[in-house]
Amino acid sequence: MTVAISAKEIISQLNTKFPGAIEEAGADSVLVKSDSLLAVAEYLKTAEGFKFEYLNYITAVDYYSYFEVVYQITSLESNRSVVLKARSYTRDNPTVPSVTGLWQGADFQEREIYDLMGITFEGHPNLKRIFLWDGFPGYPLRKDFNQ
Amino acid sequence: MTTTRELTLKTEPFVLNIGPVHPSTHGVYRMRCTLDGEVVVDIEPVFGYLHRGIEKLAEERTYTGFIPLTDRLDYISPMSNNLGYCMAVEKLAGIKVPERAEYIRVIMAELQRLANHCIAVGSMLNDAGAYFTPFMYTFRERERIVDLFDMVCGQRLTYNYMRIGGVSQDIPGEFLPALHKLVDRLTIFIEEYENLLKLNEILLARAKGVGILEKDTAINCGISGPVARASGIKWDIRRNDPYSIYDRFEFDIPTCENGDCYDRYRVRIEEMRQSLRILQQAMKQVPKGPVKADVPHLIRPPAGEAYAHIEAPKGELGYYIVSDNSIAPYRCHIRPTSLINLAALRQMVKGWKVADLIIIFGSIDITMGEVDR
Amino acid sequence: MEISSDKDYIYTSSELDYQEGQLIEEVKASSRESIQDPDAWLDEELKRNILLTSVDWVLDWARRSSLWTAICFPACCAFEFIAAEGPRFDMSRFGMEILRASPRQADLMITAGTLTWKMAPNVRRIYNQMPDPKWVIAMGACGISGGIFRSSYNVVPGYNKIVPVDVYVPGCPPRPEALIYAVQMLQKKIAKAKVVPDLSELPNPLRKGKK
Amino acid sequence: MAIFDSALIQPLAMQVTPPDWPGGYWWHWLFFTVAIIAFVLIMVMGAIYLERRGMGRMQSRLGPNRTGPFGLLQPVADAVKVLLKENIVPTTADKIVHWLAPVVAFAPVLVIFAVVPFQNGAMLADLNIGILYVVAVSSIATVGVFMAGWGSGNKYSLLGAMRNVAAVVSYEIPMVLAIVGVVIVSGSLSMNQIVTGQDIPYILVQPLGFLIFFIAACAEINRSPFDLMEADSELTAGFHTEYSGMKFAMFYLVEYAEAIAMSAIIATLFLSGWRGPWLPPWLWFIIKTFVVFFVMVWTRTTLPRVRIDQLMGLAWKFLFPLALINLFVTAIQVVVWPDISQWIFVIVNIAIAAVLILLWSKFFKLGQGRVEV
Amino acid sequence: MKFERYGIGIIKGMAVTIKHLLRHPTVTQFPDQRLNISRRSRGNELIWSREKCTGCATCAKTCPQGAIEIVTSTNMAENKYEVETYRVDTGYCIQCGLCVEACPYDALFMGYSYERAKYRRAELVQSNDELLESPSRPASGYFHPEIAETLPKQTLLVEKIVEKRKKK
Repeated sequence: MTVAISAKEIISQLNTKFPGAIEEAGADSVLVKSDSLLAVAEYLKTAEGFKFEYLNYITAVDYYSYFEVVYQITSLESNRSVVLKARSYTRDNPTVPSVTGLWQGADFQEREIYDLMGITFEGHPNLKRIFLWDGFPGYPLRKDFNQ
Repeated sequence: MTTTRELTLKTEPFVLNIGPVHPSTHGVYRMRCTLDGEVVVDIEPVFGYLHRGIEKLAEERTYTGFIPLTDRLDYISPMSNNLGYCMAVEKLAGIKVPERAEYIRVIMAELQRLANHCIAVGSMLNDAGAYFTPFMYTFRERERIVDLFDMVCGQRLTYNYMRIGGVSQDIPGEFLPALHKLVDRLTIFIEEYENLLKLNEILLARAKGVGILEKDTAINCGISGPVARASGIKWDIRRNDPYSIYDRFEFDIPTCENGDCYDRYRVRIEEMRQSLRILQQAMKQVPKGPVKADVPHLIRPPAGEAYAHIEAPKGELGYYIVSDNSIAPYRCHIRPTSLINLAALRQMVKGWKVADLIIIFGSIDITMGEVDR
Repeated sequence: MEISSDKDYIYTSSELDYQEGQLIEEVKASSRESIQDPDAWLDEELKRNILLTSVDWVLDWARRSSLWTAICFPACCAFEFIAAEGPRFDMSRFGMEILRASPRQADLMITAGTLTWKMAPNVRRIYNQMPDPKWVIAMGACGISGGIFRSSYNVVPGYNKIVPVDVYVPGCPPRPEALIYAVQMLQKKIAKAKVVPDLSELPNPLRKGKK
Repeated sequence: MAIFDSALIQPLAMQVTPPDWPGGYWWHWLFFTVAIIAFVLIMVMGAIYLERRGMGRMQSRLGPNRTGPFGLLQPVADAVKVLLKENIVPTTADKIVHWLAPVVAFAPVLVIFAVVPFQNGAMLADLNIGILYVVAVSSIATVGVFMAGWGSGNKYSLLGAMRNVAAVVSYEIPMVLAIVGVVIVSGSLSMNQIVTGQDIPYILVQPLGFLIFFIAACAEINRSPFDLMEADSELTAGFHTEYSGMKFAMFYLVEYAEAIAMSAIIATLFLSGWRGPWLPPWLWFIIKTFVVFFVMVWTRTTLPRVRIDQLMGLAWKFLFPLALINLFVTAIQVVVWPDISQWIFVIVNIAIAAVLILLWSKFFKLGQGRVEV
Repeated sequence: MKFERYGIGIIKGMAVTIKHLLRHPTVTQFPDQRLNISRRSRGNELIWSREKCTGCATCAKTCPQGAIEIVTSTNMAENKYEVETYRVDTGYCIQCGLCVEACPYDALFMGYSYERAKYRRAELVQSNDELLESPSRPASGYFHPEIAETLPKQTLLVEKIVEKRKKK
């Protein structure tokens, strides 16, 4: 059974390692400040005892006041998983660091989010629209998208 | 296997556009290939020719009304898609599914895996150039499976069978005897099919050692399902994170070491055998009882979010649903197995010939409906 | 291997993307109205019986008994089409098992699947590349009206916005039998429609057509 | 078994009129020209019918059966329809080359039949170098294919045409060497005399030669598993991607006429041509041609396609040395034991063939797959 | 890549195909021979019962895409709704069966027949009396087990033994 690690278990380790990086520790997810997301993710991927080397999915949710990007990562060895979240509070040009350097599988998913949700991933090597064409007006998955 | 070609001639690469309408792109996939003669130097995938905006449509549908749309995601294995979605909503709303429904679901999911692997194996060999024959044989077996789906839910392709909290209708009386016959028949068929091409020298030459996907790359790219297992990752959600009632059955997780096209083919054939094993156990144990929990048609799950994943035939299929306690999902994200499995394609095909590109692409087994959504 | 590192192709990848976007917008702007169903022949039945010649008959017969299908299978319905080609229903009985991957050699386009705006220019192009005479069967709800995806931002509501459609097959997807029935309807249509109305309009193999 | 027969040393004299022919010289030419064209067209129709029905049955289907009795008129319908389709010349095409290509491809195939004996002496021209003529003429069709590939202005076409040229150039060598074995045994280059000399079909006397010739012939005329130039799943339609209407019909005709021509030559060289008990000779000839063609259909149905470098590897590393050894062994047999019964050679040669194939398979490698880019 | 098994694999494969040549094909020759389709088949049309329908429009609400159009007026004399228009666009309907499932008065049925191709787009829109059950428009047993019992048994390909079975 994949054990979903609750934020409480790892929050102390993360807090000592990255003071101030954790915005909020929910019951089943860790909300990370978007500028320290990359460091936290790298630590979780490589540090002994975590080894979350498998990225299940990335998605983004539009909550009107902010965009939330959700990462679920799993450790295949210890069969545990954790959900990371990062928020971007602007609507004009929301930005989140790209994790493509850590997990190659993030490439298409980040492009997809950029295409449909309009969130820019800083550091992505080839960030352009993936499903829709150049010049498509708006970002369809945003709640205020109007055809 | 890998050699560096001595450069005697200066060659000029050119761009060949494969797709979106091409016999072996499994739909409307497009690759801008940079070729040097026959050698693939680079590819740039172009998606979106089947992007129907299903995730947006989900926000306009009721929870039940979205089930027909999941059929059309991965249209080769709609039952698995139905199952994954229903599980996510059940997890969100905390619904307990009746025992009989769980068994029916497992039977359907395993039949769907058989049907999907039939197509996956057949179309990969078809891409290798066997003139439709392997495809026709597997398609004939798929017809037998589709017959049973037709019997329980009345459609041949878009089943729309599972409901939140169970399944829509009970299986008819003639289903289980027919399933018995089917399992017998498929066991014979797989043997025969192995005879057709398992040891075929041309297939070995074409597929063995071709398109190797290293274990580390596979993990890094998030590859799942048979493709990952062919690379030696012993990871199957049915075993590692048992959902439904998979913990009650005995089955093995076939893995291979090399991660080449031939291994992916072998893994799929072995998985078909394991599915038959699960079916044999499941159909003996189906209990009596209701097939659907008491769930209103316009269900309003409590606000929150849930991610449920299943081992779909192509890999990890997950649904991430955010609810705001209304009758429609606030956000429904689908983890697209096919799209993520394609992430490693570029590395796999570099340096191989055009013919290999086709067979490597075929061996990943994607559905454009799921890639583009 | 060494490859000239300065990849000076004619277009860069981003330019190609931009051009594609322009083309899509163009097609989208030009396809607001549905193309009328080519059904004028339905009323001409009476005249036709008198004018029927043996040449007509042979040509009709040849055309309706060897309908080669162009490959244009975007989505789900493709699998019902393959099932119809497959061992159980076997459309090859009608001489239809030859799937021409090149539209230049095809007669019939079976539009199996949802058509998106990104795909629409390609479908129109395939249709234009097919040599005359050519026919289109709109298969399934998505092909007829956009089906369940009609309200989406990227879906063309029906193939008849892009190409003229001869036969509509409802269903999502239609059973293979329904498709075979539609093919037979198309054969009836070919048998009835005027093929050689006038010698001057006879498709001349020496004519240089440009597409 | 005089190798240095006077026929070789004499100037190229044509035996145009067989002794039992009633009419004169021109009647003979006229009759056979018409007969060959009719024969080729009818045989091609038969071949297409046989292929589609046979392939259908092997794929557990039926194949065309509704056009005419048993679907016999299906090829006719196809032909009439294709001839009257619109003719498209792409704007990017090289117009003249595009126009000429089908003609250049078609003419040599028709010309091959000039030296094929339908029964004793019944042939257009009994050239004393008949087999050399066949080898020379049959490869001209490649020029037409390459013209088509170049003139279409399409990258798929060009790739297909390049593959075809490479294949033909390579396979010509083992093919000729296999023929030389037959020539040595029969002591003549004339097709008719090769048949009259075949008391035992040469497939038994020259089993290895037959195998090599069959594989090489399949590669030359691009039948599966060597159908790389059309390669449905890779190159859409290969070199004739841009052809429609009548010109496409000619390529379609060439494809099958070449197959029929090669079947006829194999029947003549290895299956004792028109010879056979009870039935009239021409019927035997046609039956044998169709049997060979059926084997080609059979392989096409079963086998996946090889890759281009494997195709080359097979020609140069497997067939070429084996053909040389076969030639050497045959020459020794003929020179050292000229008077021994051929039945002994049958047994010896089959054993030699088996040993050679087993041995060569051990050290034969199909070449590297991946190239560093 | 070695040419390992001397062509034995090829020969095995060719044996399989030639065996299929000698077997009886799987084909059902459709217009002449018909398969009995599933009793629960969701055919390409909707069947509506005017008597049972109360005009509650549950079907229209359930329909995931709104393919059903229903216009009612109130009949004050009998204290019920009168259905004025009931229109289904068959070319838009995806035959998901949710409306049949949801109908509280059993007034909707899926059709059992599938040969519904048309030459014109407009012919696919059916309304009112065109939607009633008739001999040419039989109802299927989808969510109506009582109808399913009267329909013929489905032809199953599993039961058609085409291949010779191996001894166990």
